[in-house]
Amino acid sequence: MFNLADHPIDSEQLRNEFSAHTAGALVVFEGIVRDFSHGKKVVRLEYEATPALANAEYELIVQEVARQYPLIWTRCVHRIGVVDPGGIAIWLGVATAHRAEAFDACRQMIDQIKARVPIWKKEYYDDGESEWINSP
Amino acid sequence: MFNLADHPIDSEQLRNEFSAHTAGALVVFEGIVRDFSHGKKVVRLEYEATPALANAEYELIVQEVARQYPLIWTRCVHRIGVVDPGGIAIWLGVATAHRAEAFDACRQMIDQIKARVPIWKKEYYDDGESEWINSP
Amino acid sequence: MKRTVHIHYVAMLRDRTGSSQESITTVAANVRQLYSEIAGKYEFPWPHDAFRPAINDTIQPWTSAIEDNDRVLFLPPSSGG
Amino acid sequence: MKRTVHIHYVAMLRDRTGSSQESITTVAANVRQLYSEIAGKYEFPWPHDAFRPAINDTIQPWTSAIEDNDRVLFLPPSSGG
Repeated sequence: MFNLADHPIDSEQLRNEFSAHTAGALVVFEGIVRDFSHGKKVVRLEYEATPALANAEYELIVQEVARQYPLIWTRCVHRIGVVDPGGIAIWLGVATAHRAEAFDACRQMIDQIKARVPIWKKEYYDDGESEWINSP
Repeated sequence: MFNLADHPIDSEQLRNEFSAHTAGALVVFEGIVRDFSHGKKVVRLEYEATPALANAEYELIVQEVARQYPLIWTRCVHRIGVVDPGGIAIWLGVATAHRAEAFDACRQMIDQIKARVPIWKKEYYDDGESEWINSP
Repeated sequence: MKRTVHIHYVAMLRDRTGSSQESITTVAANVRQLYSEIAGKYEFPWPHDAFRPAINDTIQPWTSAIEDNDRVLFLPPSSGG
Repeated sequence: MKRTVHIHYVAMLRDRTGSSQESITTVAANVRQLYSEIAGKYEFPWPHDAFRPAINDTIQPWTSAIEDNDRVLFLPPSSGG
């Protein structure tokens, strides 16, 4: 399950959505806003996304990854709106029976999410400038 | 930091020990007791460890991994005593600036911890039998 | 044949056009032609293939025909996470 | 020369010996010889190199000398996680 959140991500609550006695391994990735990027001090980020398209692309990714690894549970939340340095931009949890596949599947999912799910980040710097990241 | 816990592991509390604005990636691994192992239904596990030796070995592992990856934060707790299926046996968190190194470092650490840190697991099955895992 | 389409602008496209949505009447037959029309109107500095087109919340090829009342987006390269 | 050492038994060693700790007086000069003595006493089915020896909370080579009052463990293969 995937959703976009316009409020701070609650790692604890997301972790507690998980419970499966058949899973032996849970790998959680959290992407956190750094205070330094492209050689400048970041004062805040702003994330924008298209919910229906983001959801659809996430589901495609889950289906692709599930063909390679026996996923037991996955959960992802991505922030939209303003996020300050130190804030969680994305929370992704993947549970499988064994640990190697949990690491592999989680990593493949985050790589694909970053590359494909339609979400855009604008960085605001302390010199007053701002920039859309990965702008063509 | 490493410790052995004789009470249930609190993922939330451990996650909240982390806060570092220079880290962009946090990878958490949780090893969870499965209800099925070696073809039998597991009713409980029992973990035993030697605290001073376990601590020392964990610190060696951190030092080794830190030579390969720029670790910003690591934290590990391993259960001792009785753990039921679904319970967390180990919690390991690794934070770095970027995600690739967080995945790699976390994975290397859990592999080394499992191989080297002096902790022993006895599985109890529903047929009344029990077995030390990896017994020579 | 003229069609009315609803174009939603996101990220740098919204910054460039100054609006998040507009409805236009166009003779463009496919989404590639529609992009050219919009790119000319706002003097976009970006080639069409910097984006992925989406029609009615589904990512589509650039050759996809557009129908009356379609909702169209041009998706910039993702930068989530 | 005789030394008194304190041996702590863990896991299957504790199950086998029926105790978690014993102090013995031994003529064993190193930890390898001490293992042989204990293995004979309790009829261990395991070769010494199935274990890692630890002396006073430090993992040591099998050739390490033992001193009076040392605390010795034989660490079985780890199975944590």
